[in-house]
Amino acid sequence: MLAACGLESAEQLFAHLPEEVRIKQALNLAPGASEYEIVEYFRARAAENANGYASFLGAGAYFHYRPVLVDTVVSRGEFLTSYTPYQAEIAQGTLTAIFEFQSMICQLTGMEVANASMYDGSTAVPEAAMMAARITGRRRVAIARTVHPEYRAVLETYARNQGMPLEEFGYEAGSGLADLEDLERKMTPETAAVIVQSPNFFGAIEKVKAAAEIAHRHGALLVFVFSEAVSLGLLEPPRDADIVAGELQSFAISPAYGGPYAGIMATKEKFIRQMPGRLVGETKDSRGNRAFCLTLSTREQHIRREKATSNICTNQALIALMATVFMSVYGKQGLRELAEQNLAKAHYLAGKLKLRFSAPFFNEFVVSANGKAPDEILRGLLRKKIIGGLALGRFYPELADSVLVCATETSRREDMDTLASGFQSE
Amino acid sequence: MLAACGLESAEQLFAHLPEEVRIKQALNLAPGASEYEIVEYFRARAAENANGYASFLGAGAYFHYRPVLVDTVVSRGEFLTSYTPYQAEIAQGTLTAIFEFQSMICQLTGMEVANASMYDGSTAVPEAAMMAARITGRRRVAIARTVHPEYRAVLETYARNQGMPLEEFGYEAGSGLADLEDLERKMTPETAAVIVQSPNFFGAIEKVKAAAEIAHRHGALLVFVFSEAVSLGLLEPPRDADIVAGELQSFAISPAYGGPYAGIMATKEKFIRQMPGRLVGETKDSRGNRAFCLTLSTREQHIRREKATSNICTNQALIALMATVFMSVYGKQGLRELAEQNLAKAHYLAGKLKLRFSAPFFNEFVVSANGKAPDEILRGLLRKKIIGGLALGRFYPELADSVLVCATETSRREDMDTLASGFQSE
Amino acid sequence: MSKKVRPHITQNEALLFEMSSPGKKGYQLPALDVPAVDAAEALGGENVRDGIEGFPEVSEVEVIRHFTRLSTWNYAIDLGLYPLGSCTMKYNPRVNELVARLDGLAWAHPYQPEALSQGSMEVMARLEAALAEITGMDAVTLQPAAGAHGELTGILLIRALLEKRGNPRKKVLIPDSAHGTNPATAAIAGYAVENIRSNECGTVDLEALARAADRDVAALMVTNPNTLGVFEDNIVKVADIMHSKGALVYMDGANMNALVGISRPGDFGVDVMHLNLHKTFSTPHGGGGPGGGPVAVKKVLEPFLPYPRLKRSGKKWAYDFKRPKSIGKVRAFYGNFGVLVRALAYILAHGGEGLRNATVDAVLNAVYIRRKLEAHFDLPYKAPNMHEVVFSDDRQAKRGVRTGDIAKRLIDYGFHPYTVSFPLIVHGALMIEPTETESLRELDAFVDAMIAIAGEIENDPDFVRKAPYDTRTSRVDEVTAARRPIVRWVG
Amino acid sequence: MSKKVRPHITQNEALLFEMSSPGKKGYQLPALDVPAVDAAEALGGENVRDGIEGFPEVSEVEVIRHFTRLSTWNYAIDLGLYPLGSCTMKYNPRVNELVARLDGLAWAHPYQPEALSQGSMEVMARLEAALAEITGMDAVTLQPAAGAHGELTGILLIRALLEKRGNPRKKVLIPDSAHGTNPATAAIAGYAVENIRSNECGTVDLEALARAADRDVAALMVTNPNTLGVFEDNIVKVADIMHSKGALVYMDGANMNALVGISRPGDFGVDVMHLNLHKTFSTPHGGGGPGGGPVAVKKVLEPFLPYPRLKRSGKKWAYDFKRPKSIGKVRAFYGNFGVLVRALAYILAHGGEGLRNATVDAVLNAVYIRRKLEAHFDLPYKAPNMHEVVFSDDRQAKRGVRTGDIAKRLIDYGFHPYTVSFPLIVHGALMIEPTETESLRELDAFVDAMIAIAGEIENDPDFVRKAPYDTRTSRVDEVTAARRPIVRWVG
Ligand SMILES: Cc1ncc(COP(=O)(O)O)c(C=O)c1O
Ligand SMILES: Cc1ncc(COP(=O)(O)O)c(C=O)c1O
Repeated sequence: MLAACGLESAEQLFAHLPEEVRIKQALNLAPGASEYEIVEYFRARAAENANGYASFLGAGAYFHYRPVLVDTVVSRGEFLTSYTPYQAEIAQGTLTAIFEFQSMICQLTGMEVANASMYDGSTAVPEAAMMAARITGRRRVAIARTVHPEYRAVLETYARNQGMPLEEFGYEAGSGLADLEDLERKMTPETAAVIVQSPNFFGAIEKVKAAAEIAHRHGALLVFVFSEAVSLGLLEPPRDADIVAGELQSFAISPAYGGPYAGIMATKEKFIRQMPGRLVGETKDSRGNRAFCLTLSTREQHIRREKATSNICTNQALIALMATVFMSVYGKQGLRELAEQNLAKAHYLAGKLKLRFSAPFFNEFVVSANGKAPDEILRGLLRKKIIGGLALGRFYPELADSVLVCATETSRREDMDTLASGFQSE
Repeated sequence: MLAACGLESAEQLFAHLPEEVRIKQALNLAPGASEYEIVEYFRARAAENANGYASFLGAGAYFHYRPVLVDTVVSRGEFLTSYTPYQAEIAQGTLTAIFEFQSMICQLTGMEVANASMYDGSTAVPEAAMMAARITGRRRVAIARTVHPEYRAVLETYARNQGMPLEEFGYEAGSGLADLEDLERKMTPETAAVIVQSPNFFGAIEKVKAAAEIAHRHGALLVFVFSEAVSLGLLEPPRDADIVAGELQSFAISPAYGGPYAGIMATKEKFIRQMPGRLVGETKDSRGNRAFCLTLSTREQHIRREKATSNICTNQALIALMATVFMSVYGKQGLRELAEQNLAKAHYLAGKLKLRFSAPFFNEFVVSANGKAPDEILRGLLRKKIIGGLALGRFYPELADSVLVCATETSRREDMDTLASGFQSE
Repeated sequence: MSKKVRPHITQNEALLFEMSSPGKKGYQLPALDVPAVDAAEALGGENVRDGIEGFPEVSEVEVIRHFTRLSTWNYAIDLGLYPLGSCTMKYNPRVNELVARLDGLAWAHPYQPEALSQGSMEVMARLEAALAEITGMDAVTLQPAAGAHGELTGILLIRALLEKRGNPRKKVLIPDSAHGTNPATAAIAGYAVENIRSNECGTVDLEALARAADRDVAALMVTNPNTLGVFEDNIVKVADIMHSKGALVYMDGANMNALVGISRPGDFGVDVMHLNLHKTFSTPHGGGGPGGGPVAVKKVLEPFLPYPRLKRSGKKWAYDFKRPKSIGKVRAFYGNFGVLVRALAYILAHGGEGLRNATVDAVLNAVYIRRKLEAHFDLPYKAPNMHEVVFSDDRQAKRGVRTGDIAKRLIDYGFHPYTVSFPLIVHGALMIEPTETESLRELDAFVDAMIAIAGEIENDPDFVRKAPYDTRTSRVDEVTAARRPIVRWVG
Repeated sequence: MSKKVRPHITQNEALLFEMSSPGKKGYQLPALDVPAVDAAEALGGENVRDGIEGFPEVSEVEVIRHFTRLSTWNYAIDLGLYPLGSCTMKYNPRVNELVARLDGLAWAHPYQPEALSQGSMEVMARLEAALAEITGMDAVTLQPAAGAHGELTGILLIRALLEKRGNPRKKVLIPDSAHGTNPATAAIAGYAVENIRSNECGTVDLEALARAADRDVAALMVTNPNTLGVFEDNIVKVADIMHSKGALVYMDGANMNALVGISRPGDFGVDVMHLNLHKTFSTPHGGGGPGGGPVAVKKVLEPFLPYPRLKRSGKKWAYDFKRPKSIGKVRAFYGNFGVLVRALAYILAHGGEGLRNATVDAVLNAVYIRRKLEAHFDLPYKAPNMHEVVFSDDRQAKRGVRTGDIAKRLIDYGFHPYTVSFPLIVHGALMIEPTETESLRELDAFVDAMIAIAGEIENDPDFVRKAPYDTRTSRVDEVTAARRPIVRWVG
């Protein structure tokens, strides 16, 4: 091959590089390892993580059962090792699946259009805020303190540099719901978006309709956020929202220490051209057969460059496919039953604990440590092979005595009983 | 659907069954379980088996590293969920792979034709014996005591009912090799086949040429058996054999508590019509493209019925495919290097132990327990998370003080050192 | 052309040998942590081979592409209906693949200590019990590797019992509708085969049977429902006839998908039978195997089962090797354990009610196909069918189109063909078994395709005779393949 | 027609919604082990929805068939060469998929205690160190989810540093050859974009740069090698110009597959850059994502990196959240951890030498394609290319055939097309990146196909303009799709 290229040595391939930019010595990395050693290495790392614990962590990453078919589908090389479906004629598999994904997200959220995915829930939030700003021509954003603290942190990073002033509104100490009076106070004629999450970070069901009413009365859009997608199997979808930004991790995506997950964005038809991210549309091929292709890409960076609706390019297609398979397996009936099981488990567990807030909740709730130090309780539970939840002091100093606890369909009654006794007893 | 069938109830489907044959009460089985529960059940069972032990067991089932690609390939639904490739036009994938399998088995064994697989090594042995009987028109079979005891047991089951007298010939107490003088003594004009295994059950390399010479001198065929396929990466293939019957478990097939494995049968071209099992042959399609199909099925039960060369129908196609992928990944160079690593590991370990036999060995050898009870030594090793080998008394009463030990490329030096110290010390 | 399929490009691919280049490799081994050994020195130079001539040398990416490309040339259950009669090509649940791969099961060594094998032993014990319950038999061995192997085991058990009783006898009776493995098995077990003709309903002719059943007969091998999918409604009488002559009844259980939860062979006179785990119990066929052929027996045959047997010893499972009457071993170790795991997973998933429902759906689907097609194809036997239905190509043959041609044409319509030319008692058989896992949608598409082909045959029989047209490989010349067999690559 | 492909039947398939029937399900949940709860009572009736309208109701076998059938309509790396320029479609090793699925990693919760997360943290720490070594930079954040996200992170880091220095400045300079994410990112980070034109070699025009680089400029975003596959040979001078104005140099590392082991951005003046793990480090694209976009920085930018940072605390890893200068978080948790696992596995498999060899092969393969095709296609920029080569359709356009048409015709020859119409500085670009994992055999087949198409264009341009012909879906009407967008199923 070298000869065919008119070269005498591979070195010549790089002869045109200025001497000064060439590496002088070999990379200081371990020598190449065999498959066997690589597997051993990661097995050893996996063993250093939690293993064999019953976990009641939620807070934006949930333990749900994953139908085996999900992995079967995404392990097929045709899905796993293909690129973005730019060449529609040899990408109808991916395109059709994304079209189904978009459709199911619409059905689930009550919206009219959904894109092909965002990075995750947290980054979908600033994208939604920027989209609201484009639509309304305003710059301010009001966000509830009951939105996932990390989502708020990400919004904060984006907003600061975008010149988008952020205003947080608080929550009611009793109910654990966003304080809509506080929101009302903080609305301005410059407010582009009001952002609420439901179930909120405390697991409580927000009064979305009322929040929407306030937003709309002030000419702002309501951005609805969710981090626990399973709740949509049972909860009224956010029909009053203008933009929905959410996280699908609950749909067959393993917690994977935080990623990759899949964010979604959905909205009303009229806002479609302000939406970030890829979209698949239905069309026909030259023989008249139904076909799908990427569409409205004039919104996107590769066409519109600095005027694009977002800089997103690579998204989370394969993870969105996992969620699509998940939704197909569970279907209409299954998703509801799944949500009902979550509700039942969480309410069983909650019944044994002292709850901090009074609002209705789905599968997560805040537990008061009864005057004890949450960390101590959690350490005690670890000894019983239970990860008892998330101590809230880290994100809410005023809740330093509280723990966020989540139960899903995977939570076993006996583990819940153990957890409860850890909170009660010495 | 019932209506379309002119039925009012599903019960009517079975109305034609005599009342007396109908089940009176429901099957006494647990109610149907969810995927989740099934996985839990088998995880619990898996946990009751050995986990985290370093094992030096061989004896017909070997621990070798399995390239990840093997599972990737056989997990593809197109291979996993297809039937025997009777309809060649939509089974070229399976057919091509089997043709490659047959070809590689020929290359590996030095034979001219190989079939599409047998159940396993143990059942390939009686099939080979019966084939030799058909070819020679004789009925007696001489088999070395150094052939895997379970293979001999299976042969014994078949032979007893076929009216094929079996004669075992012994082994040399010093070398651990088949006693060819004993063989010579036991040859008769009625002997159809002489069966030897190499490496034999003790891991030792038999004198196959000499055995073949004896067999042929008496007008019998030599059947060569192997249970450790990796040895063929390094050992001279059995060119002097007439039939080769072997076990491919070593080629990426997990030990799986004894199966499914894949047996092979290979022979000379001239014996092809006496061979049992499926064969794939090359041909053309009606457009002149190369194509493959099942061929010479007039040997088989579905055509020849009681006159067939065997009753085998379902074989081990998917397992043979695993072996095919394994051979492709390792290839010429890799298979040799793999065998060399096995040789080196076994010789390192053997160097620290007292060997019972003197013959050259591949990756297995017999260790003398030095007057101690093997079971005691093995129990001591278990406490160190080592499965130290197979106590031979079960199969060879005269070797009740000996242990069969195997080291492969997966054996770690530190584990081998621990094993050795278990044999040496108190 | 049908709406079920459309042609699309698939990759061509050379044989591995043809794409080899010296020095390429797809593997890397860990560095050796012990001294290398000179092979010639350790083994003797005469024992060391040269490089394996012609063996492939390809890269990892070439391997994955090779087999991925090949795989796209296959049809499979995962792609659509696979109505091969007698093969019970039902959906293979993927959770079964997952559990069979759990480390503690997949990497268990057959000789690891019993105390460290309790999980495997429990799996086998539970499967044995479930299969005994399903068949109504008293004991089960899991050792046989497939149906035919189970048949052999079963006939050897019969032989052992009769031997014990003083005379192994000489013959096995087999209906002419039987699968080829039945006579082949009888022969290997050392018996002569005597065919019993079927009556006009396709079932065993009682008179012929009574005539043939003399004191030389060791057993009858009967398939129920038989290969026409018809239940042997005289089965109790059949068994009585055999038993009255001191002979036994072997049942080929390949068609148990018609009976599970509805009727138990142990309740209608069967003494010994095999099951095909790769049919009734959904373990994947994998292009031809592996399978599992457990054999279930009545108490009288239990002492003869292959050793070892599982037995309870306190709270643990143990193996009993001391089985003096045992026929011996039919396979090394304990059977196709990985297949057993999958079969048990299937049984656990369904439970008793689920298994019965599956049977009902399997029969309903076959009856539906019969109803929809009986106006278009000749149905030689009119008795009620169960899980499969067998037509003949009688009408189409008059236009010069045979069952094999119709099968090939079905491929163009996007289906795997039915079983062709079996059972032998039907001239030009089309043997159709949909299984319970097919949707009405898929069945209707199949029915439409069959009817469309029947129409094509009326209009242009020659067109059908040259099918398939839309496959990457057109009709394959099997005659030439057999005439001058090329069964390995020679470069 | 080429020898690379042959058409074969593929299954058609309806949308899930169209094949739904009420009451069907593909799942089963374990029985509830706690009392059921009345949803309306627990949540308030107004909070409980009705059934999800239109949501699919299908069986398990229908699900697996649906997606299996769909998958057969896709092209993929596992099927053949995928020479999308700028995308580095290399082989995705399957062992990486295995390790990413190990329970202890895949089921680790991001909030589980640090003491129970040491394995994950070690993986991330080791990957950070390896990427720093490969790029010659001082610190790495793994938080960004993809390349564009990394760009944003990098520009925000620059902004934070400049703010700290007193003035965040107003503009970012971007060569006209840059990828669209670069200007889009600068805009989101609050900067105006100023384009820098390329010189006749396709590299940054030094004079134009010097002119543009005023005190309002925060940074230059440069891709090196650039999107022509050409190394910016003045990169050191470029960096000097920027630095002399107090501006920083951001490098888009999408093309690092040309440099790993050969040249390190940290050694030629780059201050901050991102890597695309889903390009250079072989993590699978999955039909569009997920990716990983780690950002590597020089020491001066380290204090501004997103929190938390990994730090050593005794023998353990801990998170440092107290990072007062941090730009904040760019994503929840720690990044696309599963992608990080795969990237580290890739690095471990290769080692330093292996990574360098991969680079050499990647460049050699691209140079080979250039040599073989330059007689047939116009090469607008003649500078030596590295990992990719960009032709233009200049000659073919004269016959009315554009790069997009050639791309479609390539499909009939069994290949995924190259990148079409990018970079923008080449009119009608054909951007070809073979990567190192392609065999000579596959490259030659591609070259032959390209030459054959060039010939077809001479003879029958119209034929090429209507390609592809052999796909199940013929040329797709993208214009209509955009004119009246249908982006969800409405029944
Ligand atoms: C009726 C019948 N009996 C026996 C068998 C043989 O079973 P196996 O292929 O598992 O050996 C089959 C398989 O097709 C069959 O259909
Ligand atoms: C040169 C270049 N820069 C940036 C990107 C954006 O990277 P990502 O798609 O990971 O966001 C790409 C991706 O195609 C690219 O080619």
